[in-house]
Amino acid sequence: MKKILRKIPLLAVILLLFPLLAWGADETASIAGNAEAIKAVQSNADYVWTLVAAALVFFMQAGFAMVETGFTRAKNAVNILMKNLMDFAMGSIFYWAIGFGLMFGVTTTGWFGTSGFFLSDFSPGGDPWVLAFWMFQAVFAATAATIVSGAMAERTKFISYLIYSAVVSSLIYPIFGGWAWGGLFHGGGWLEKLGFIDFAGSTVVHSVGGWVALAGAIVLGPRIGKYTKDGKVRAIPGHNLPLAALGVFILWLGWFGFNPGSTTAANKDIAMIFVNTNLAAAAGCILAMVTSWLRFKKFDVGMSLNGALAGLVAITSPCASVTPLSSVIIGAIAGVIVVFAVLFFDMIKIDDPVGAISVHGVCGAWGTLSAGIFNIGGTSVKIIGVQLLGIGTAFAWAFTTAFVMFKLI
Amino acid sequence: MKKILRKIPLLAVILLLFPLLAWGADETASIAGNAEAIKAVQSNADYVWTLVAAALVFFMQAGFAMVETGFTRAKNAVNILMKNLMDFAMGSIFYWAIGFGLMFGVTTTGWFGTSGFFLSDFSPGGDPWVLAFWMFQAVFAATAATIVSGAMAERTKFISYLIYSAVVSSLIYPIFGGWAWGGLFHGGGWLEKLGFIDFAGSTVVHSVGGWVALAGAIVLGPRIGKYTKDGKVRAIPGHNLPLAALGVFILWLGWFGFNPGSTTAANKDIAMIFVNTNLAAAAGCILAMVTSWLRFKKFDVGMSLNGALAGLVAITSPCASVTPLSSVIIGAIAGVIVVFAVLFFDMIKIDDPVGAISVHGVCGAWGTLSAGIFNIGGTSVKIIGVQLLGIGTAFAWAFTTAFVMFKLI
Amino acid sequence: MKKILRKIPLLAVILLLFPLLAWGADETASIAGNAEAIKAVQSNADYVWTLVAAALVFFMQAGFAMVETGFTRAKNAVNILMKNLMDFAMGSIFYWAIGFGLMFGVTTTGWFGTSGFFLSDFSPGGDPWVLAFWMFQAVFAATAATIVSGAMAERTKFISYLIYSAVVSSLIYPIFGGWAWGGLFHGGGWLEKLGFIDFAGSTVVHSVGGWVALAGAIVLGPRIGKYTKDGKVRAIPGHNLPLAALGVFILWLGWFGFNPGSTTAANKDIAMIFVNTNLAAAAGCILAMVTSWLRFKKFDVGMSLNGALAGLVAITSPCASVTPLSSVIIGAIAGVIVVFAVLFFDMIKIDDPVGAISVHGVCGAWGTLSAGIFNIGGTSVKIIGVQLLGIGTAFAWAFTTAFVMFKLI
Amino acid sequence: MKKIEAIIKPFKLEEVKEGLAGLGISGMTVSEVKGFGRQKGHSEIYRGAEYTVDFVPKIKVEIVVEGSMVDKVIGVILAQAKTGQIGDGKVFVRPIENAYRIRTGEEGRKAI
Amino acid sequence: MKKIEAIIKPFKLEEVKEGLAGLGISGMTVSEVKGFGRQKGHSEIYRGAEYTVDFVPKIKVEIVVEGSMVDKVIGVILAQAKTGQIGDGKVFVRPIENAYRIRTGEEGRKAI
Amino acid sequence: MKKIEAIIKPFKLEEVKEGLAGLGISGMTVSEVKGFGRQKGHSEIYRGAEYTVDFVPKIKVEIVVEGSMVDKVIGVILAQAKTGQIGDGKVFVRPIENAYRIRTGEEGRKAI
Ligand SMILES: Nc1ncnc2c1ncn2[C@@H]1O[C@H](COP(=O)(O)OP(=O)(O)O)[C@@H](O)[C@H]1O
Ligand SMILES: Nc1ncnc2c1ncn2[C@@H]1O[C@H](COP(=O)(O)OP(=O)(O)O)[C@@H](O)[C@H]1O
Ligand SMILES: Nc1ncnc2c1ncn2[C@@H]1O[C@H](COP(=O)(O)OP(=O)(O)O)[C@@H](O)[C@H]1O
Repeated sequence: MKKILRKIPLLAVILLLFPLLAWGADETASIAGNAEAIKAVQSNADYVWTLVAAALVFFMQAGFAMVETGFTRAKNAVNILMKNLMDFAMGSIFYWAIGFGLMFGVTTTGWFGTSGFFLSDFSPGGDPWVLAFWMFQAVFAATAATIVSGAMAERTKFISYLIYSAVVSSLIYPIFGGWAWGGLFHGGGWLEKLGFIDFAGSTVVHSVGGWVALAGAIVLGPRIGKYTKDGKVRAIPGHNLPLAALGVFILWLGWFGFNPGSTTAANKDIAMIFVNTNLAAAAGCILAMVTSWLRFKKFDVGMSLNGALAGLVAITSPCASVTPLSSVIIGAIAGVIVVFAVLFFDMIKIDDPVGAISVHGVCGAWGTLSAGIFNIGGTSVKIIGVQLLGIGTAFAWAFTTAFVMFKLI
Repeated sequence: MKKILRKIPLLAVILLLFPLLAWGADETASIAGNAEAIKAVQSNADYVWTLVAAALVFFMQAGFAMVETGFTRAKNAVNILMKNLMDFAMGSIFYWAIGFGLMFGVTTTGWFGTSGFFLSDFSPGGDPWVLAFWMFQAVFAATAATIVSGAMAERTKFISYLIYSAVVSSLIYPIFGGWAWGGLFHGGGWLEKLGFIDFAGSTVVHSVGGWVALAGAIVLGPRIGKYTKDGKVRAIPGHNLPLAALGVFILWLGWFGFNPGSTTAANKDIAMIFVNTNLAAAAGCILAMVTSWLRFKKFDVGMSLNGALAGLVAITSPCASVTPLSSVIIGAIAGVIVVFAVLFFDMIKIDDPVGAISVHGVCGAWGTLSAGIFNIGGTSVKIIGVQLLGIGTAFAWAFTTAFVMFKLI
Repeated sequence: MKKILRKIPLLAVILLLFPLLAWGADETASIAGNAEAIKAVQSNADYVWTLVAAALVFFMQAGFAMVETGFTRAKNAVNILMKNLMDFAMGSIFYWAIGFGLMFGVTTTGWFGTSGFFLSDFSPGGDPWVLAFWMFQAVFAATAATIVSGAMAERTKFISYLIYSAVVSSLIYPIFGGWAWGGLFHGGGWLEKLGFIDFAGSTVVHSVGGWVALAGAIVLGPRIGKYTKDGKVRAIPGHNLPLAALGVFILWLGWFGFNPGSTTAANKDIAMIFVNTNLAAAAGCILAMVTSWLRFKKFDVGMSLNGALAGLVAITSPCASVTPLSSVIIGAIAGVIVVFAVLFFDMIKIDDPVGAISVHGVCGAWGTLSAGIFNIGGTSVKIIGVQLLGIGTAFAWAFTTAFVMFKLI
Repeated sequence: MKKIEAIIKPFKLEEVKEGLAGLGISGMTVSEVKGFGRQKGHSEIYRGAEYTVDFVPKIKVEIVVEGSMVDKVIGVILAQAKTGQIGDGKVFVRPIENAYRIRTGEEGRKAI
Repeated sequence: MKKIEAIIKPFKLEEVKEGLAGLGISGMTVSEVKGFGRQKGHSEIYRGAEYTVDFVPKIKVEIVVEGSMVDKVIGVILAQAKTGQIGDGKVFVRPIENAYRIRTGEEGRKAI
Repeated sequence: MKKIEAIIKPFKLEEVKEGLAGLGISGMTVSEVKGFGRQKGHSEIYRGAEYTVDFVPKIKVEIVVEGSMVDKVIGVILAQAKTGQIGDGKVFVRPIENAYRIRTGEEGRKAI
């Protein structure tokens, strides 16, 4: 089998080059044949890059698992890992069965798709692009789902969590996703038609995840002992910062698939996206460190780690449409924002053990806005307006639906 | 040096495109030249993909190390890590010196190869494909070897383990491997000639590893305290589930190199293989969770992790020749099988600390069978028969030789 | 946005193939058009490979963090992680602002570059190669910087460490780097002009890092309690060998980007580089194990892990210009050297908690020398001489500047 | 001088501590212990095999006080550490012949 | 009432526990300690440097019983914890003046 | 026979050990404890929220010796464990009625 398979590409090339080979014999290679072959090779490269990127994004699941385990208490480690594992498993299956169709299926209304459930767009022998594209989108959906586990850590019943992750990956995420990205495949959402800029998903993936997390954290209420009777915040330190740091490095790595991979094509654009992603993360990390130092007169590892993630989340939307210099600025601002966001949510007694709401929700919103402000092609009131519309819609949709869901389960 | 090297590809292209460049001056680019250049580019892409996949498969070593460390007791962590490290090191060297030649060398009998030891097929300046191919095969051999360490954990002398891993990677694995895959290179095994389907090695890598592990576990006997005098099973809980979970995520990632990489070519086939691999793993994970829950009224993380691996092992063989839907089914069944397999081996007092025999041996066999049953091109008694023959042969060969070996050392 | 971007490659191809498409209608595809398209596809592949490799090298940061955390005491884990995180963040920013320009900018003297600061070589719409190249070089600079943290672990003030890493990644590393590699871009160093062979940086990255580490360790002095009053060495065992082992596996993986990626082009050369890298690591690991066993009558995991790294560091320079067999020898020798180097530095009371000086400094020097000795194209007194000159220069430059720096901060 | 040794449920430590502070107790020594008694441990599943953790985590609090304080201290502990559930723990009282403060070498009651 | 304190080898805990259960001992408190005595620790190699771990891991078992039980308990421990090797450990007996059960406030023998 | 129980600063253990060895003390048992006293713990920042660790890590050393040795032992401990800083710890002396060596069954002074 393997043998045969191994040959297929050869076969392909042979067929494509048939004229040439023939020509090898009797000079009849055709220009057209070459042109076809070139397209075939480029498309092979697109497949490889898209799927390698998907693998990197998948690995972010491990990153989230480590960050959340490290930032919470030992006694809950197993529970959290179980959730991180299962939300990816459930997410994959439900996104395959339902989510993908709603997000990228043919749509008349622009509100949700109605075809392509269970990957029905693919038929053996047919064009496998839908599979590569699904794979890349599936790991995105799972990312949105797993973001939430962090904010709800240490106090969620396992069963309800299973239900929740099924709902997010089959309804909440895909429907909004369709509004902004549906046009990448068979769909076509109303938001993208207005020119909403969200290249790799600061809003679509991160803010949505963050706002769902917010709803969850509110409905669940804080962990016992997080706030003293007299209303003071009591820190519940994470038990394993090495794991948390490892997790952040893994996430950073994954982002090199998340952002550049969103071209879903092997081309030169990925270079700038790589650089922007890395610079924003670095700037976010440094600024968060400085801010927390100015604020607390201590270097706070937790905050610095969150700062790096804040920078990554922020640059996710503008990474393909701003200069490296702008990326440094965007990341730096995110690094400052995240520190105050964490303090703010603590102040208003919303208990978010890993800072997921601040990192993904708030900085995702900032990133989406920044994509309008720093747009390489210049900005305008209209552009900014559309960005704000998108940010607002994401909040309204994700928070409301999630709030209802958590109340029900 | 780097500078020069850096130029080489350019040079290559320049030579290939010579006509064109010339043409830049005086219009004499040739169709044939283009055709050559196209083939060269595609083959560069094949190299990149094959080697990136090899790197991912290599990383599975880290996954195995973490799973085994996490599932065993703290006091043995160092010992297990040392084994995981050394079996890869030994494996690389011995597979280079002996194994590769036996597996893929020229063979008259179809039983084992007799050329290509010490990578003698490569000569500086010659076609480097043998190197890329060796790299990919070497990490496979090391995988087969390392599987065993799990089942033998916490009670193997280090020296004997070194000998063992040398034997597996230079004899036991390569010889069987040659029967099924030899034809991918200079060899040509009797099993593949019968049409045996094992795309990425459910049998060749995983079952073989699993059955060797079985022999090892039997010869070594259970760990002290694993079974009480009155024959009850006493659980010896792993000490670090976060590490084990990280390990499973790493293995899952590695499988995105293991299965799609087995095309050893950058082409569109990899899309379906990615999707199938992921869906089977997810289904296996979920079903194992559900099964263990029905069985023990508790959610068992260990089992869920094993379930994901079971799904991955099972889909390894059919991943390129079944539909995504079939993959879900294959994975789900594997998830159920693995739970009962673990219970079964515990019942008959074969002590397998990490469940390697159940995951790799049993689910590897199931996967190979399923490749026959769910074959996209339709199935037949003959196909099934050949698959069963392959499964049986693997057991007979790996278990017997390993049993003898363990008795001797 | 994403949608539009997604189209760009298509557009590109369309433009390139315009004739063809046209031809689809009326037979006017041109040979020249094809030739252009072929170059475009190859260059896309170069981008993908270079950036994927960069991502792998980035991941080495996680590897260093885990190795250093695992090899030191629990109480210092957080401190070390913070350093590993910040030196990458600082490194990225400073290398972007200053380092890259000094290393690869236009130079008249051959001593340092004077253009390309803040990535000024890139203008939106212009050729993005500088971005891909910068990304790959930036992770190298960060590697050199992070090596040092290991040798200085458990006794460095955090602030001074921040200053230090800024200096290394903006001055010490780039200036020497420019001498050996400047010509890869706009620069042109005096050392490379002499024919100095250092393909992926045994000297440029590892020795430089190692010698800076040496200066640091000397200036800081040993950790309290490392040497007893009566001058005996007191071991301070690492607290988490599983993490350290994971770190080594991650580094090993990263090296599959570090060495083959240094082609910065998708071509067949990477195959041999992969194989050499892997064989040298394996040989180094085995020999270090054997040596430590002969020496201490105990298997020493720490040494075996260092041995693998020693082999990797050694092969970094010659990986593209020696045969696999030579690689085994080079790695094996490195494995022996590292054991005695560690003992030596302990003996002369230079306290290096993770063995960074021995692994990166000493074995980096050995690797660079071996590149001369085992050169596939034959060797000569001159070649060896130049290699030795490079090794010496690296020591003189890195050690002196670093010594001064550490005295000042 | 007496030493009072209390075996309590871990999450009760805070309350006991505060209670004793109320009495002006300046110091105590705490350690983690495993208890075995009426309160049985729980059973766990690990990869299919059931196993029982029959030791229950407890906290041991040791307080050395003058005879006059003993009853007050015991009273506080009995009050603060009580949940009414099995497993609440024990308090043991034992004689101490002498105490010294290392820092000063002070002896007897001045030492505590 | 007496308190019996035994320092034993860790892997002997199960047997001691079962032996005491045989006597109907309802409870005990166990903690991990490091022992230093005739039995010397072992030496390890770490990245080339040798170092000795001179403390040996031991388990401390504390049991409070009525005077009448003391000898039986000691007998059981001496029997169960014995391997005949150096490092088997010690048993110490000491007076307890009073005991209380936190849950009920019961005092004296009723408490244990 | 007496039991001497010292609560000391962790990094002082080595010196105390050596001091006792000087007296020919053949054995002791050591455990990790958390101390609460005049010496207050330190405060930490965790993701923006401040929290205080009010227990200080200490080491408890238990040594059983014959009456005749008691003063020497205490003297050594007071000398070796002293830094003069708050938190140096305490030494408590208490009676032991009897001791047994598990290995041999020897009783009384022969046991220690
Ligand atoms: N005889 C004993 N000697 C020493 N410690 C004991 C004794 N009996 C009980 N304990 C300790 O007291 C704890 C609580 O006792 P237990 O019988 O479980 O509940 P209760 O305190 O309600 O009677 C036990 O976990 C054990 O640590
Ligand atoms: N004088 C002592 N005071 C307190 N504990 C002691 C004393 N002597 C020994 N021990 C404890 O008993 C354990 C065993 O004693 P050791 O001398 O090693 O062997 P043995 O019990 O055979 O004499 C030691 O590890 C230590 O924990
Ligand atoms: N009344 C007490 N009972 C038991 N242990 C005590 C008592 N007072 C102090 N300790 C122990 O002694 C240690 C040192 O006491 P502390 O008051 O902090 O300083 P100092 O020893 O200088 O008085 C404390 O951490 C605690 O472990």
